[in-house]
Amino acid sequence: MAATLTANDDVMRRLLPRLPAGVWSLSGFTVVWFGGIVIPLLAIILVSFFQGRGIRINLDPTFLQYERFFSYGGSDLLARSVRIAATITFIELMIAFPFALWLAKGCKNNMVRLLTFTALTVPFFLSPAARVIVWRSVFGINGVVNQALLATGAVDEPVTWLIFSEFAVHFGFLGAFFPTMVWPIFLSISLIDNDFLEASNDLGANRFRTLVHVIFPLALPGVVAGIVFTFIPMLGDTVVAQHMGGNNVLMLSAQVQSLIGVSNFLVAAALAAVVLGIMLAFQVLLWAALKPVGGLNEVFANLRR
Amino acid sequence: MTMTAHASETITYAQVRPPFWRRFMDGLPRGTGLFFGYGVLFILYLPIVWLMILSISGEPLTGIPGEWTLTWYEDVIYADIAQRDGEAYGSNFRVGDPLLLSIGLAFATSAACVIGALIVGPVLPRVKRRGPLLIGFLMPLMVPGIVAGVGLFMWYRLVINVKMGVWSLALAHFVWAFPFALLAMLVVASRFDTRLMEAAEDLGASRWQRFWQIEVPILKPGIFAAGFFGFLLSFNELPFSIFMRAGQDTLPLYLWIQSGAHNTTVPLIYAMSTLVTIVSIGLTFLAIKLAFGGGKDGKQ
Amino acid sequence: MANSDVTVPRAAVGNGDQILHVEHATHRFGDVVALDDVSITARRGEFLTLLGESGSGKTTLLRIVAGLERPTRIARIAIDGEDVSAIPASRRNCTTVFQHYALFPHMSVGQNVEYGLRVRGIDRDQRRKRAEDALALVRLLDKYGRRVHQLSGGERQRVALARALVTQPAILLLDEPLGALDEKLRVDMQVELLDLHEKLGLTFIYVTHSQEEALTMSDRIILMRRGRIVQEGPPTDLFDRPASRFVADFMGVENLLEGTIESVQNGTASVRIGGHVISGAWSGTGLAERGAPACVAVRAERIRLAPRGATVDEPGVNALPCTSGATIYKGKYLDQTLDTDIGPVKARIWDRGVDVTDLEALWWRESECAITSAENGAGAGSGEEADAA
Amino acid sequence: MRTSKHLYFHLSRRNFIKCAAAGTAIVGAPAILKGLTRKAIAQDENTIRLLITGPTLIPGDWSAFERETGFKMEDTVIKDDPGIFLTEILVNDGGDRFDIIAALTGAEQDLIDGEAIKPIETSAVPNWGGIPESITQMPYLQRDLAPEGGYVWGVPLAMNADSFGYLPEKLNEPRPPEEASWSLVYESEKTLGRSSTGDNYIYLWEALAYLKNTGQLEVGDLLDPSPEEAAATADFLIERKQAGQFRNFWKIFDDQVSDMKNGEVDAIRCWEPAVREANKAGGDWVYANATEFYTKWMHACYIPTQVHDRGNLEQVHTALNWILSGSYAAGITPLRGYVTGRPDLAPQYAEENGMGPEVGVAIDEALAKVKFKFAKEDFWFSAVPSNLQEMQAQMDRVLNA
Repeated sequence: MAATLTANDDVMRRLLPRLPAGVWSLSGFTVVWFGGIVIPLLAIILVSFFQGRGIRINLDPTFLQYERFFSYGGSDLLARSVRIAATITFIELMIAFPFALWLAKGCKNNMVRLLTFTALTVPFFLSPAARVIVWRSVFGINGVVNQALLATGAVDEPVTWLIFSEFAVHFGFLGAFFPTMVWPIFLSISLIDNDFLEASNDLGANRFRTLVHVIFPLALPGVVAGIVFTFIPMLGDTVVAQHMGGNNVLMLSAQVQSLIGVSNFLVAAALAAVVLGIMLAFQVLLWAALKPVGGLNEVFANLRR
Repeated sequence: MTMTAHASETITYAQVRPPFWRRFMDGLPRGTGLFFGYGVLFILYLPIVWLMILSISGEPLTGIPGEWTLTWYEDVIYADIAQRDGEAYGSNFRVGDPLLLSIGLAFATSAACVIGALIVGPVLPRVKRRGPLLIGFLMPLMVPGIVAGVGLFMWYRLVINVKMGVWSLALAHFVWAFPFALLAMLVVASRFDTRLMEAAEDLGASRWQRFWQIEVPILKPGIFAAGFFGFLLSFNELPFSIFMRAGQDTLPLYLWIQSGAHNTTVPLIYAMSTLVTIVSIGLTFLAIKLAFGGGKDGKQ
Repeated sequence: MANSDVTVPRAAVGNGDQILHVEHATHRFGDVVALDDVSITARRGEFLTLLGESGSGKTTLLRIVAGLERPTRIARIAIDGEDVSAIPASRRNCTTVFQHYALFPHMSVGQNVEYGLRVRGIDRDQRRKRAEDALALVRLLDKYGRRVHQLSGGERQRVALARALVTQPAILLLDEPLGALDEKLRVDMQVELLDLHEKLGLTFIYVTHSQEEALTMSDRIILMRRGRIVQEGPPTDLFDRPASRFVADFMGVENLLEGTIESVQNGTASVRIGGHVISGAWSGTGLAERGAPACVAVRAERIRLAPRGATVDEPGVNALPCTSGATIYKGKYLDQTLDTDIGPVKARIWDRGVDVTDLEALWWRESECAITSAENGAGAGSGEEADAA
Repeated sequence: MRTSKHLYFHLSRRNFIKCAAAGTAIVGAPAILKGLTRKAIAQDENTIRLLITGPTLIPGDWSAFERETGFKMEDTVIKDDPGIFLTEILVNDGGDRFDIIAALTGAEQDLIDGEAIKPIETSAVPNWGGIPESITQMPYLQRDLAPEGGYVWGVPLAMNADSFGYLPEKLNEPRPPEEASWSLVYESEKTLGRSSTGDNYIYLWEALAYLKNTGQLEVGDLLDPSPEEAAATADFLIERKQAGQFRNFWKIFDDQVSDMKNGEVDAIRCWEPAVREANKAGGDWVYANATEFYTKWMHACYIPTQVHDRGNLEQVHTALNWILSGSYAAGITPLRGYVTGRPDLAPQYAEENGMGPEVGVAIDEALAKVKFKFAKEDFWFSAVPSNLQEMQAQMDRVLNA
């Protein structure tokens, strides 16, 4: 038996490098992914340095697209988009972390847990527009809130900033992006061994210290994932800014849509390049913030008990 | 080992007056996190409940419920049935096919995400120079969706010269969902101890046995999360799909196109969302019960 | 890959008494040579210990035997007469007990122990029975249904042991199995392991960095350094007849006095150190040569003290005039540093009555010390020794 | 640690190249599959496949068409953003999949340049003859291509002259047929903070027309504004935006309706059906007879080049003739208030088919509209003006301000 096996192995070995299956499949997947996805995406950046109209592009290098983008108020747009997304991401983190902690470790009632999970999942199935449009009738000039305020005499005139304002955009994001923050944090906290938490409590660490020194570092991959899951789709969201902001609060993706709508692929590419730059900066920031625990890669790579 | 360190720190902590914010945090009642969490869930669900009520109202666009009617549901459901029967119906809001395509794509994306995340997730943390790899895998997150969609479209249609179709739509969904699925998997896989695989090999397990009996059960939460995010992200994906569709309509695409019509679609969207909500609550509850309800690991 | 260009020494094949042959194993991790042309053998039923500091290649060697590491070059590796160099770990008839237990967290104790049988397709009832036998062997029968995280460290280690034994391997490989346990548990487990070894008559290959553990448990020790074997033999050999200064140092010889060989006679060498000549049995590899640097290895407990005025002038005794230095109280004994004109010498004093303040000299018998080569490097030609065995 | 680190990744350059070769083969596979997907889609020549944008589609109902022509109709709805529409036709070879393409006029120049459509033989479409002069002279239907010149490229599908909606009672403004000024949308103190317009280049263009008509801006060719004119208009809109004139900038039809229904605005640049929708719940909205100008737009049907090779050109011509028949007019006009190329055929059709008095009224209104609104000079809106991207960019600047 051994002899035939050896022979087979030799044939295989001559044909293929001696690698574990994991490395083989990773290499294959990586090549496909980089060839099929990353290169096309990077090509967008290359395209942003060319001229042309629609999809007809001639290869004269230029910074024209960037000049145009910034002359349309691009810098305000970027600053506004990042500011709003970052604010909401921070608020979500503050609310979601204790909530996820409670869900993972505090909640003893299984039915409550299951129902909460369900509640955190179902909104993903709904058209975001449907959810958001409803707020217009709640916060509008004739809306429920204004009617209540007028009836109680709290205001004489309807409050107009409840909708089509930055407040409205913030509010619209708040509910919509809560589950994306809770889920990853929940996942990582639920993986923490209970023995660990109990041990920490036995040793007299108070709640805050347990949180900061035991739970938080172990939940860090989830926190990072949660921030990514929330911040990035929020930057890409087309619905909230449009319906809650009434285009008074223009955000990134609305701008992209309008550029694509008129075949302005080149400026859109320039914008994409700028966004990519922001994302990389974001990653550098994240990395710097995580440096005490070994940087972003290490957070995912080396957190072992 | 770490615990001893904590113990000694606690002593010094007790001696020094803690800063304001620590006292504040410790002083907060236990339910604070819960209160805010469910508060946000309330904000999330208020419009959903409200739209359910409006979906059976005569004038949903005013936002004031009343004049109860099921006419919007008829429009959503019957238009499809009528078309199938070759009859005329006074609405062209036909969500049947887009919905089926969306569900199909969501399952396919989910499966692809699980496979992809299983290929990359467990190995990536052990690759030496994984930084560039990780950035490459997360690349779709860093480019606005619609631009990424155009980029992929240009590449495949103009450079490689293939026609768009369901395959490109599926690819678009996978590209969008995979980074999220991978992150979810990495949360779990970064803690996976590869020595367990060696132990299994040492005990005589073949490659497949190691994979199915050791790796998969231990990575189960990550697998579930990857599939879960794959499904959900695909189901509502719009920006990538716009250019990668070539004649195919997913549900979000269909609603997006409908929004360009010169007649109101909101009541129909409300009615449809209500149906989707009700069905998905049931299915999600079941799925989550299957995934978490088993109890052994999740509960304690 | 390139097995064919190394000739297999036929003489070593078919020796029924030998259960393991590793011949000319070399392994590199990138530029680092973890194992440098090492050959070892193990007898059936032997308790063989691979001893060395971390990075010495002992674990790599063990992993090569287990099949978990594919060596860069190897002439042959045979278990029970069968060449297994191309056979993956999963089909080798040996199992490993890992340092960090490596128990499967998603399985119960019983499932862990049964795992090796499960992958061999053995039916449920028999699996259960054999697992229970194995658990009984490590006195954990009552923990069959427990989950792994409910066990203590020592219990986990015993489960790992049961899991490795249940498949009845030809060789049991133990990779620092006691490293993660605390002091007291470790001593208990040593005894337990020895009992098991005796009871089962299995070949144990045991990796450790603790010379004390190695001395207590082994039939034979292979001491490794930088990927090579520096000395192998029964514990007493390594303890009393270190082949080099490194071995002596590693085996815990407190006093290593360096000088040059002055004369050699009938296996006894005399070494000049400063103004003194010290004699003892030559234990280095090869022959001692006049003028070569050498090292006198003498254990602290062999050092005896002569009070002021006493004469130490018997034949067969080495003596050095000394004065008293620092004293460290160790409970059962004192560690006393003695200053001589060739440097400090450590003595271990058990007798409380000895006055250490006023000394004439320290002395020890020639038979109580070893003269060995002063070089620190690996012993030459470890491969030859293996061939000779 | 020491052990597991090396277990997985031991990738030498040679191994990597082998892996890369395997991967490249997989990446290249789609290109190979290309040949398989290229084949023409089998089709039934009596089925007309129509690519159409939302506004002109009669919801769900092709029964009249199928009854009167004997053909089957398969519609596919697409967004009317020119970028998306043109990509679908030019890059995704829409002509392979559609027999008739209906789109906002103005986009056809790119289709002509891309040889995606062919001229229409008007003699094969009997109803073409009766189209009013004011419509056939519409610049985008007939484009002059030197040296031949004078080709007809499109058949009118539906059109309208857009203005704005307002609340006459509340604003103390006259009702139609009296005229009302566009200043209600842009400048009126009465509507400060309570007016609204759209969010794309069309609405910038309108503001430009307003500035021209009120003498605030010297405009060269209103049908094709220059970037400088667009910039000047944007400055005007930004000034008004910062003065607090606009409640919001809507994007879609439902935005307009909810703005009106929820009392957010008193005057709004909107589409005619939105006023109808808002009034369903008892609103007092009217669609203005504008003092200054109308935004005239048209959706037209084009025949893709590929149709000529498919052998169903005759059926396509019949379908186009139906679109110019009384049947389509009597369908779309009462529903949306839009006008077809042959509104004159509608009354007879409505009468013959017993469609009721409201349809008659709506058709009469439409005929009057053609006489009055379409006779007004001003401008036909083009989906793709020469400076499309600059105009949209200027509108983006307004939104960003």
